[in-house]
Amino acid sequence: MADHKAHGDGEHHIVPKRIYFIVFAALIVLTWVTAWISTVDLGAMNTVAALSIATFKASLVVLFFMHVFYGTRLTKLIVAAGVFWLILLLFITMIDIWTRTWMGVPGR
Amino acid sequence: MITATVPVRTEVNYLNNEHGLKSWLLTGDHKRIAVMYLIVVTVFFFLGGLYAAGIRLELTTPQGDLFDSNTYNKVFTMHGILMIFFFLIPSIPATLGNFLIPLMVGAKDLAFPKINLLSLYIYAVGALFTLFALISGGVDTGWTFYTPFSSSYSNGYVLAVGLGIFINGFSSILTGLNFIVTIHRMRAPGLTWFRLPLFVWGHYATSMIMILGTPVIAVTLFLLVLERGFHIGFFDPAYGGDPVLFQHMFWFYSHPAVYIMILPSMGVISEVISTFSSKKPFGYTFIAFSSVAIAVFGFLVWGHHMFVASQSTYAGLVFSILSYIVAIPSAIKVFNWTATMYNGRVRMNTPMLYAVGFIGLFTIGGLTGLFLASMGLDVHLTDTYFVVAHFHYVMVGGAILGYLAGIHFWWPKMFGVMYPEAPSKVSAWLVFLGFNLTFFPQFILGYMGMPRRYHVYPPEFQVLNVLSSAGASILGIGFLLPAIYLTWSLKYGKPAGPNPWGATTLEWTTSSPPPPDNFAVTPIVTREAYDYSDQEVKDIG
Amino acid sequence: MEPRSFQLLPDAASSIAVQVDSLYAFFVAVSAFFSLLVAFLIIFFAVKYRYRQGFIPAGINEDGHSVGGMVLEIVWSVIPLGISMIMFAWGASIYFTEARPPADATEIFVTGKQWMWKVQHMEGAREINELHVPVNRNIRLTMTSEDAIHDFSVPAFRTKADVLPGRYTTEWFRPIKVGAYHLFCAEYCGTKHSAMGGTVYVLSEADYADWLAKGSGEGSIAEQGQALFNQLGCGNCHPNAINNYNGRAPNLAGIYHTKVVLKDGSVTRVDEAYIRESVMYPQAKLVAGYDDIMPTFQGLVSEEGMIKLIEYVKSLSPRVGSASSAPPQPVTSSATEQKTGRPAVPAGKR
Amino acid sequence: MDSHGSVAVRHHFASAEQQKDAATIGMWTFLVTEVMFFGGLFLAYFVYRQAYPAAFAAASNKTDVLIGAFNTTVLICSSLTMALAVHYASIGKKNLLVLFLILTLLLGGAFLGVKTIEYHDKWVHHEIPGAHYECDGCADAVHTSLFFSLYFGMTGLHASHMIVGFVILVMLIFQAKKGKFTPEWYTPIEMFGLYWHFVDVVWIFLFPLLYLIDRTKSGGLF
Ligand code: HEA
Ligand code: HEA
Ligand code: CUA
Ligand SMILES: [Cu+2]
Repeated sequence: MADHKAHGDGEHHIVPKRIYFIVFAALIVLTWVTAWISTVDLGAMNTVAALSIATFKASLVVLFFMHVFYGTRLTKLIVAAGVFWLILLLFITMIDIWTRTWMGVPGR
Repeated sequence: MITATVPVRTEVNYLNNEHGLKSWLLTGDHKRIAVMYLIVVTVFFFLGGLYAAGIRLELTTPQGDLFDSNTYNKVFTMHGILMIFFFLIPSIPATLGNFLIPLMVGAKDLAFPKINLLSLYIYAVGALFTLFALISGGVDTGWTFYTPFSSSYSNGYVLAVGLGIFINGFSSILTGLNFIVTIHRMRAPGLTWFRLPLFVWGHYATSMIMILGTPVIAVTLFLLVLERGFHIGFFDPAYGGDPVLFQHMFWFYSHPAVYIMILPSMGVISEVISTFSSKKPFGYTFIAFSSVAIAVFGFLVWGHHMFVASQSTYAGLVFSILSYIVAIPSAIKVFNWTATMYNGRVRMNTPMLYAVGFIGLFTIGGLTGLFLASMGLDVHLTDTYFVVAHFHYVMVGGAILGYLAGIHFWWPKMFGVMYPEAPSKVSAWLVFLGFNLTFFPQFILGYMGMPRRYHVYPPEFQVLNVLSSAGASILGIGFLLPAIYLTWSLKYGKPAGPNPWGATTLEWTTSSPPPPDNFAVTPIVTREAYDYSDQEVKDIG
Repeated sequence: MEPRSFQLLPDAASSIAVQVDSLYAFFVAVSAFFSLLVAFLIIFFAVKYRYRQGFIPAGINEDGHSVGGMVLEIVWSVIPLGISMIMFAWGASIYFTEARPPADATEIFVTGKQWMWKVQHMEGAREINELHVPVNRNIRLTMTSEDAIHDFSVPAFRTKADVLPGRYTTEWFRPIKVGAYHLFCAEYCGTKHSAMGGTVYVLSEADYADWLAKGSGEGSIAEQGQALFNQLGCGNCHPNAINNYNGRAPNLAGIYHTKVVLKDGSVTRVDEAYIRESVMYPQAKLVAGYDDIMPTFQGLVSEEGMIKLIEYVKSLSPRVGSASSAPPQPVTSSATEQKTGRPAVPAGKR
Repeated sequence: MDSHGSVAVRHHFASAEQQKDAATIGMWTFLVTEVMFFGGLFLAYFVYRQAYPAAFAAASNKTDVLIGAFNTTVLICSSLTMALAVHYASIGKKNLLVLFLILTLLLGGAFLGVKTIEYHDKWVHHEIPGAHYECDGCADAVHTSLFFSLYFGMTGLHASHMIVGFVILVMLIFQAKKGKFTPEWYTPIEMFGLYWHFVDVVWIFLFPLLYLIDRTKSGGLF
């Protein structure tokens, strides 16, 4: 196999249990933080805060529970591609939504 | 590409190693699965073609005399749906790709044989849903399912067809997944990325689109089904929704999907041109990377289907300019193929006839795509026969000619027999001429303003429509011939030998038809894919 | 319309048509060049380098990575890129012209429904599946649909635009040739999609004036809108005279094309879409300082009625930007007096 | 993905390592398709939330934050137990593996149970979009209904993933009990773990997006 050398995967890296518990604690705390922060009036920042916390939590799960942190380059690439294409889908469509009124002509 | 082993002609091959229906229906062998796909996909092609014949027959006169309007609408819708989702998207990947990728990478099978079989059955279930709808009365939404027509006004079987395509999507996803893993992890020792045949590169790019795009059409149709079946609103303005959002979601998949259709074909063409010019493809790396570039950039242009759909002008600008950018890799391919013939030893066997036909027709189809990508022109041309002509040029003139080139090229490998040369050349010419007669007039019709999906049309368009219908009957015969002589050759064809064309990729080093495990000994690759220096070039014309 | 004989190019009957045709000619030329080039090379190579026993062309095993190869690759990437950027820019500039109606355009309202086109002229005239317009005047269509998506397409004008339910879309043109032209519905909309068409008549100024004079006898759109406004009781809450505020609902006089501050602090422009939304979904974008007491009028107002209401609200504002055909006086309670004096061709128009 | 059979390397693979690698890549690729699958719904969500912020806030305030947060907690716990199950599989502690799989199953079941209660509640209150939809006290019923379309679309799709996971988990528990998994070969456990965590990740986004829009007026959490 051409590019096989870099694969720590085969020897399955054993993640110390401690890491799982730390991540777990962080996830629980952040869940309640995000619930609480939504009751504080931050204006538009409420949404930003909610999404940032969610993204951070999701990253923890992906990196540690799902072992991407210890994974191969290829795994990281695949994850990155998934995230990237999701952003493409959301962002490019929003270009339309955001600019619909710019022209000042209905429907253009 | 030379391997450590000189293949011996084995008597046991994948066709005769096991017998009985069960040995086919439960097989894990990618080659058998490919053959089963070949059969069903061909059935769907002719079914779709039958509908096309209906369209062309109806349109010979300006009035609606063959069908009523409702039926006509169902006819072109079923034509589009069958051709796109049940024929063209699976066509090359599921048949040739399935058969050849393991052979080309020197593996015994795809990474997940059971998932491969599963994808065939998922396809079958999706097809059954669609056939059910077809028999019970069809669907009249156009293959694009635009809301709110499809969700609130259509009188067809939208739910069944929607579910059929939804299910079918997973077949496509699993095929792509299998290819990606196989190409990453199953390559024979020594087979580096840049020693891979271009066909494999094409399929890698195709698989990326299948993986990343197909789920979006699946969820879109899922929401459509919820809206139509359960009045859970998503797109219909009556429910507060935005119908243009549906179009975004639909084209996010369906534009890249046109590259699912063309990229495998381009892969075939690269192989065929190289083999029949006995020359390494000109600009191998450029062809390889242009496939990936098409796959990636192909995701950024979907809004060019929506220039008049009340999408914002600024979004339109972005989509328009990106559409031009994504045309460049296609241009690179066309020029590299042409340059490959330069200074070669060119043989005009049937696969090569189809391949050069592909280059010509794809070029016209692609260039007319540029007309449509121009916002100012698209306003006039969209939803006219110009679009119909454009996409038949790329899909029939491009993708299907590539498919036929591939079938004719690998037929000896797949079944170990040669087909008769004369009728195959006749059919290639019939297809080429019939095709142009059918679809060239439609460019003119389109610029004249004849809208697509029109059952009745103003009389001044009749002459060109009659020409088009005449062409379609020639085209139909051109397509029918291969079905006949290829089937004939299975029984009466001359044995082909492992490498009838003097080709260099790995699949030609094993016997024809290949043994169940593909290679007697796992090949070890020490060279690039296209090294003709010690190939003896023979004239098989 | 009398059937025309066979032809290969459509009539060019609008100002934009000429521009679109030149752009088209450019595309055809570029395409012909590249198609013929590729076809020629393929045939030439196929003959010149055809397989012959024992013949091996010199340098057959040179690969594409040689310096010459690299130069070629760059050449045939950059040249198409350059050409296609011209295609893009030219097409985009024409599109911008097509997208932005001139300020002096005469506004006409179009409602699509399965399977017919309903047209309302400012002055009150109405027609179905036909559109009468004066030659050499800029015409702006404001369109909406009652059901599926349709598309108002006039090939002789080289223009079209989708017509969607629940929102307004715009299309404009300047007819330059008197005549009768096809009107098609170009977006698939169901069974009789192909029958959802008609004819656009481009008339001379004089003929157009005659045609308009036949009118509908119902008064201008704005007047019809005012009648509807009263009938629905909108005026019970909404003041419609300048400087009259009641705290219950925003004053509509002068509101069109202004910016209003919404409850959530954001700012929105009062345009057709906003007025429509405020009638159909009053709570969606509430103006700051008002309670959500307004009921929805969904189902009570047809799309044509909606157009009348909007036109009425617009008539309450001094003409901003658009000198539409209707006389710019606000239609107040005394508007009836003006009814008879309606000029067939608006003043200040020529 | 290749969750069949035994420790043995299936015949078309050259080595156990290649086989496991293939499974891992396959699973991740599959998860990417899942991302895009949910992505369509997220897109619809963002588009409509952008267009109708007030209606979305009003509708979101009709969901129960406490239940949502509780369920989030449950799911995170199940992710932890799943991670531990994979951990014990990799070091060959069969009984602990089975224990943690069962815990995961129970937590998953708890999540689904709570979800059912929530759905039932919505049903009782006519908050399911369609002919019977009603929205007390919210004026813009059309667009609050759109929120609930998305709510049910997203949580429904998520729940269906949970149910699929639940079924697979039951099968894995039986296999684990039989001692099918060894430190050399526990690929199905590992792959299933990836799936389960992925479902968790989706929920991590659903929770704030569906439950927590503009809660500032609801006066604190409790
Ligand atoms: C196999 C399928 C396939 C392929 C490959 C393409 C390729 C392209 N398509 Fe096409 N298209 C369809 C299938 C396909 N299309 C279908 C099915 C529809 C209609 C769907 C429906 O509405 O039902 C459609 C519709 C469609 C539209 C929307 C029309 C409308 O509805 O208004 C547009 C608009 O931009 C477009 C553009 C393009 C472009 C720019 C390319 C490019 O990728 C083409 C690139 C190729 C070349 C450019 C040729 C080779 C280049 C040269 C020889 C060099 C010279 C080049 C330059 C000077 C740049 N296509
Ligand atoms: C892979 C895709 C594919 C393929 C291969 C074809 C193949 C053909 N298509 Fe199709 N077509 C589409 C995809 C495809 N089409 C799509 C997506 C649409 C849009 C649908 C929509 O608007 O929703 C469309 C729409 C479409 C229209 C426009 C309908 C309309 O807008 O009203 C027309 C009209 O001429 C047409 C014609 C044809 C013809 C003549 C062929 C021929 O190439 C077919 C030739 C094959 C046969 C004829 C069958 C085999 C032969 C026999 C069984 C022998 C007996 C028959 C005879 C002798 C006639 N197609
Ligand atoms: Cu209305 Cu087509
Ligand atoms: Cu496209």
